[in-house]
Amino acid sequence: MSWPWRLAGWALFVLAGPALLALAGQVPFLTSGRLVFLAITALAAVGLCLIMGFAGQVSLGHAAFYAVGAYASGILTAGYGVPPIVALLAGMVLAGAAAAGVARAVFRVSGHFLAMATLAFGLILYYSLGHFRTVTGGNAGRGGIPKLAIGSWEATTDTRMFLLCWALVVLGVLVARNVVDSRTGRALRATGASEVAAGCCGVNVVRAKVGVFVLGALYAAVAGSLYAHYVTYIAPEEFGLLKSIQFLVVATVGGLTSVWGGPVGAVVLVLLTEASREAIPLFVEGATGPYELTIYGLVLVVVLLLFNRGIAGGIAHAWRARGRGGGGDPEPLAEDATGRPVPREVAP
Amino acid sequence: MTLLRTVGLTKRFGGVTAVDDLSIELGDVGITALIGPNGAGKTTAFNLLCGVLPPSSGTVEFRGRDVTGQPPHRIAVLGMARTFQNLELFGDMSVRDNVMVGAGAHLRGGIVSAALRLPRHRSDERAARERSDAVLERLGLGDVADRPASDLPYGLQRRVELARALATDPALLLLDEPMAGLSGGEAAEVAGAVRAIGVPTLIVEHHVETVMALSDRVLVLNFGRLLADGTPAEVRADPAVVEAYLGAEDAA
Amino acid sequence: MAELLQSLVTGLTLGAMYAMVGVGFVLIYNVTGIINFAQGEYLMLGAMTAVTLVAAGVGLPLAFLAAVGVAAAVGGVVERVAIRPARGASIETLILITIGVSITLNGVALLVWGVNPRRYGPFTAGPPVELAGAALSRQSVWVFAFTALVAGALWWFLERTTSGKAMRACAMNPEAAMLQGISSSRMSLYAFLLATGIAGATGMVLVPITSASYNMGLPLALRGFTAAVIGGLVSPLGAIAGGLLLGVAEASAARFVSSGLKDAIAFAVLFAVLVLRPQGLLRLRLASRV
Amino acid sequence: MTKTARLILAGALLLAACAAEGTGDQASPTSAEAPPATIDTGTADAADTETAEPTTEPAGTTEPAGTATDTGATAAEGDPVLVGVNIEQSGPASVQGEAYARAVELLARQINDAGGILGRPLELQVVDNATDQTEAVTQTQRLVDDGAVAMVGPGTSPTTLAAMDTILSAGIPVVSMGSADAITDPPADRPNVFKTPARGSLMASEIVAHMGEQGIGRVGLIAVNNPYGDSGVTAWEELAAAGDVELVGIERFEATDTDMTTQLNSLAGAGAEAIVTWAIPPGAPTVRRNAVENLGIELPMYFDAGAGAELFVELAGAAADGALVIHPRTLIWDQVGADDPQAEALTEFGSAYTGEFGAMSGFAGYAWDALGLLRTAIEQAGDTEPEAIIEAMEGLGEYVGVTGTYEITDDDHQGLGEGDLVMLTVEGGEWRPAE
Repeated sequence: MSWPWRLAGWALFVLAGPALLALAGQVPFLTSGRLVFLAITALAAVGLCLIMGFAGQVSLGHAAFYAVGAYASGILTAGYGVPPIVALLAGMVLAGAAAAGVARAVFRVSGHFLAMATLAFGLILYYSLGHFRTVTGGNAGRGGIPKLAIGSWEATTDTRMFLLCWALVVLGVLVARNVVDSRTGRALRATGASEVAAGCCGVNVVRAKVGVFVLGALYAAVAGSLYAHYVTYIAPEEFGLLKSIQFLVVATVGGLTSVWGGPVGAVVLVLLTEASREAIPLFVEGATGPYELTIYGLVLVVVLLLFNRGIAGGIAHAWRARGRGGGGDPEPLAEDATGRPVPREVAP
Repeated sequence: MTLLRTVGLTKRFGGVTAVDDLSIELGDVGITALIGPNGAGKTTAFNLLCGVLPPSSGTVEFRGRDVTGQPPHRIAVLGMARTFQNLELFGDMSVRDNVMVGAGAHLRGGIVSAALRLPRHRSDERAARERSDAVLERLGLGDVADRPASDLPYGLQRRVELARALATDPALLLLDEPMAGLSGGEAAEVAGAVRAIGVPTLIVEHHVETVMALSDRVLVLNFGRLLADGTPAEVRADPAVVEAYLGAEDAA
Repeated sequence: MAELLQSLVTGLTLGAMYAMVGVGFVLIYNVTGIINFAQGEYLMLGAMTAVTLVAAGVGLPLAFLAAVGVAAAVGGVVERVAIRPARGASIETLILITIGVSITLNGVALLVWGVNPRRYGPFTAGPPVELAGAALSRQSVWVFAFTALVAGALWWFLERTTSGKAMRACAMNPEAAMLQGISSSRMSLYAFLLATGIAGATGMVLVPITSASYNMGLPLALRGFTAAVIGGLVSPLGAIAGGLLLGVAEASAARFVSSGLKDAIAFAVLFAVLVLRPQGLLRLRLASRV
Repeated sequence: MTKTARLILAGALLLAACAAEGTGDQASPTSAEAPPATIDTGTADAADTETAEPTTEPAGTTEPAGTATDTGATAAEGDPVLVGVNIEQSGPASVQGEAYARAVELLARQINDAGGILGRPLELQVVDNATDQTEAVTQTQRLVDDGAVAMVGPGTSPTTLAAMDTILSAGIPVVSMGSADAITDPPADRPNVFKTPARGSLMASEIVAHMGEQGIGRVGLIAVNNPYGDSGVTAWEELAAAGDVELVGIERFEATDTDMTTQLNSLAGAGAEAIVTWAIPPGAPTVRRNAVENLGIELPMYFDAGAGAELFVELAGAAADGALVIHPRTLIWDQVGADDPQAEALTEFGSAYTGEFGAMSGFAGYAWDALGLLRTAIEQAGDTEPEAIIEAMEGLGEYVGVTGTYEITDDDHQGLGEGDLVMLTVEGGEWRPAE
C-alpha cells in the first residue's frame, strides 16, 4: 500500500479516540468510563494478538499478567507511596519476568495443551491473590489506589484518562507493527511456515517466541496498571478466567493476525453488545441480564463463524484481494503459515 | 584446515541404524559430494550435521568447536547453511523476506530495538536488506523479489532456497539434492551457480554424472556406513562402490 | 487413620464427578480434535431438566432419561449448527466457539430456570454408610455405581460394537477411517451425542450432592478437563483414573495444606502435568485409546 | 445547548489531533491538555437537565406515571424522580440480585400508587452489573449520566468498592447492599455512601453473645473463599484477638464447591465446640448438609445472615433443622408481636413480598430498606439535590426499616446496632426465633 493510504489509516486510527470521546454521552450507553475500559481492554488485546497471531501460542491466561500489573501498581502506590509511573514500570518488569518463566516452561507443549497450561497458570495466580491476604488484600481487595499521575499531570478526569489510554493504544499498535515488521516478526512467520528451515537459517525459535510472549505480557501489565489507577480499587475477581476469556474474545473477534485486532475488537464488541443490550428491551419487555448473556454468546459464535480471520483480518484480506484483482497493489501483504494475512497496514 | 569433522557419528531409529559410525573430515575448500543408493542415510547424515536431529552417539566438530547436540540455529549462526530436498520455503512470505530471514542470522538486534525502532534496528534492517538484494541479484532473482515465494515456478523456488542459505553468509553449504526435479538445463545452471559461489560445499545428489563432474571429492555411503572416500576418479574405480552402487545402477 | 480415610472417601467422591466430566472431554477431543469448553453446560442442562421434572412429580428413572435426552439433543444441535460449520478453523477459533456456546447455554438456562439453585434428595434415603470410621453418603455410592456403569458401558461400546470401533478408528486415523467408508462427520456427531448424553446423565445423578443451578457447569468443566489431561486426554478410562486422582489430591490439599489454597494446588498439578508430562501422568495399559 | 457544546468540543479535539504532526501517535497527549474539564461539566449538566427527555428511556424501567395516575387519589405529576438501581442480575451474585430487583420494583409500585415522591412519579432504572467490577463502574456512571438523583446498589462488596471512585465523584446519595465495612467507613471519606446490611462485626459479636449463654468458647470458622467470606474472617479474627472467643481453626471453600466434609472434619478434629459458617447459598446449606447428613456432627452450627431464607431450607432439606442463623427479623416477619416497633414495617413488606413472589428472601429486605431510606430522605429534603438528600439521610433519626431500626448519623452511615438482629433457627422447615 502506498504511503498516503498508510498515513491516512494511522490518522484515522488516532482520531478515532477523540471521535469516540465526542460520542460519549450522546449515545446512551457510551459513558466516558466505558471508553476508558474499552481502551484498557484494547491495549491488553493488542498484546494477546502478538502472542497468539504471531508467536502462534494460544493463551487463556492473559489476565494473569493484567493482574500482575494491577497488583504491582496497587500495592506499591497504596502501600508504599511509590509514584504511579514507577509502579507501572515495576509492574511491567514483574510481568515480563513472570511471562519469561511461564513461556520457558510452557513452550515445550503446543496447541490445546499450551492453552490449558496458560489457563492453569492464570487460575493459580487468581487463587493465590485471594489467599495471601497480607500482601494482596485477599478477596476483599485493595482500595485507596491513587489516580495515575505523570509528574504534575494527573489523570483525574475520565477524559484525561481516556486520552492517555488511547495514546498508549496507538503507541502499542505502533510498537506491535514495528515488531511484526522486523527480523523477529519475519523469524516468527518463518517459524510458522517451517520450523526446521527457520532453525537452519539461524532463527532461535524459542527465543523469538519467548520474546513475543513477554512483550505481549507487558501490554497486559500496562493495561492492568491503568485499570488499578482508574478504578482505584482492585480485587481478584476482576482478574479471573472470565477476564482472560474476554481478552481472547476481543482479540479473536478483532483479528489475531493483525496488530489492529485489539482496538478493532474492543470497539466492535462494545458497540455490538451494548447496542444489542439497548435494543432487546424494545422487543422483550423487562429484558435484562440473562438476555444480554445469551445475546453475547450468540454474537460471539456468529461472528466467529462469519469472520474466521477476525474483523480486522477480514478487512485486510478483502483489501488485498481487491488490490490483487485490480493489479494496482505493488506490495502484496505477507501471510503467515496458516494462510491468514499479516497486514502491515489496515485498509482505511 | 579442517572445517568439519565427525567422529563415530551414529543414528539409530528403533532397531534401524540409519547412520553407522561415520567419521569424515572436510577441509575449507572445494565441493564434496555425498552419494549412495536410496536409503543409504544421506539425508539423515545431513540432519545430524546441522543439528536437526541429535545423534545417538558420536560427535560433530565444526570450525574447531564441538557442536554435537546443539540446536540448528546455533550451528547456522556458526556458519553452516543448508537447503532441503523437499523445499522448505516460507511460502507465503515474499522472496525478499525469505532471503532476509537468512540474512538476519548474524544480526544481534533483538525485539527491543525493533519495537522502539532504535538506530541499531535501522542499520540492521538496512544491512540485511542490502545483503539480501545482493544475493538476489547474483542468483538472478531480482525481478521476483516482491512476489510470494510459493507463486514462483519450481526451478526458481530451488534458487530462492539457495539464495536464502547464501544470505546467512555460510562457511559451509549443505545442499540436499539441489537438482532434484529440475530439467537438464536448469540443473546445469544450478551446478554453475554452485561452482561460482566458491563456498565450501557438501552436496547430496542423485545425478551421479553431474556430481562426478562437479565435485572435487566424493564420499560414498551405503547402509549408513562410509564405503569410499576419494576423488571422483578414485571412487569410480573402487570395486566396492561399483558393486554396491554404480553397478546396481548400471544394471538398472 | 479414620480422618485420612475420610479425606480419601471425600476425594474419591469428588473424583468420580470430575471423572464423568473428563470422559466427555476425551470422547469429543479424540474424534474431533476440539476441547469442548461447553461440556459443563450439558451437565447443567441434564441437572436442571431432572430437577424440574422431579419437582413436577416425575419419577427418577424418567427424569434420568429426560436429562440424557435433553442434553444430547442440545449437544447434537450445537454440533451441527456451531461446530460442524467451523471445521478446519484454527484452534483458538474453535476454543472460542465452544466458549460462545457455553455463554449462550448459560444465558438460556438463566432465562428458563432463573438464578436460584434447586435440588432433590438422595436416590435412597438413609444415614451415611460407615467405612472403618469414615462416612460415605448414600448418594456417593450411587455416583460410584454410575461411574462404574459408564466406564463399563463405554468399554463395551468402544471395543465390542461396530459404531464404537468406527469411532476409535476415526480417532486413531481419520484418513484411513474415511477410506474404510467411515464418515468423520457422522462420527463427530456421534461423539457429541455420546459425550453430552453422558454429561446430562452425570448432572442428573449429581443433583443431590451439588444442587442444580445455571452456573454449575464451568467449575466442573475445568476440573473435568484437568482430569482428562492427567489421564493423557486419549482414553476415557484414563480420564476416570485422572479424575479420581485429582479428587483425592484436592481433598488432601484441603486437609493437609490449606483449604484456601486447594484449587491453586489442583491447578498447579495441571500445570505441572502439562509442562512435564504432556502425554499424561497415567498411561494405563487397560486405557486403550478411544 | 449541551449538544452543541459537545459538538464544538469534538471538533476542537479533532482539530487538535489533526494539528499534531507525523503519524500522529503524539497527537493524543497534546490534545489531552486543554478540554477535559469542560466535558465533565457538560455531562453533569446533562444529568440535571435531560432527565425528562424521552430519548433516555432506560432499560428495565418500571412503569412510572401510568399506574400512579390510574389508581392514585393523589396523582403524581411532573418530572419523574429517577432512582438508579445497580444490581447483580447475572453472574455469581445473581441470587441476591433477583431478590433485590423484586423488592425495589415492588416498593416502587407501592410508592407510585401512593402518589410518588414529592408528588412526582418515582422512576426506577434497573441495570445489571453482572457481578462484574468493570460493569459496576460503567453502570454507575451510566445511571449518573442518565440523571439518577440517587442510586440503590451495587449489591455486593467488590462491585460497590470498585464503583466507589465513580460514586464519590458523582456525589449522588448511594445506598449499597454490600456487606463490607469499608463501603461506609470512614464516613468522612464516604460522604454520600450508605449501606443497609448490618456490619459483619455486629453479626459476629451477636453470635458470640449467644455462644456465651450456651457456655461455648472454642469456635471453628468455615468461610466461603470470596470477599463475603473474607469479611467474616476479618470480623472473627478481631474478636479472637480481643479475647472474646477462641478460634481453633479457619477453613475456606470455593463458592462453587459441593463438598465441605474435609474442612468440617478438620474443625471438629481441632476441638471446636461450635462451628460458624460465613457464606451464602448454595455454600451455606451444603455445609449444613455435609455436617449433618455425611458426618453426623452434632456441634451447634451458627450461620451469618447471608445463609438467608428459603434457599437454605430448600437446599439443606431436613438437615436445615436446628441450624442457628443470626438475621434481621425479615425471615420471621409474620411472627413478631404487635408491640414490636418493626411490626408494621415488617407486615407491610412481608405480606407484599410473599403475596407477590411466594417465599420470603433474606436478601430482599436490604434493597427494600435502601429504597425506603432514599424515599423518606428525599421527602424530608423536599428536594432532589444530592446534598439535601444526604443531609436528610443523616438527620432521619430513627428510621424503622424491615432489616432493623436505622440510626444514620454523620458518624455512622450504616446505622444498625444491638437488638436489630435476632438468632433464628429452623424447625420443620420453618424459621423460628431460637431459644
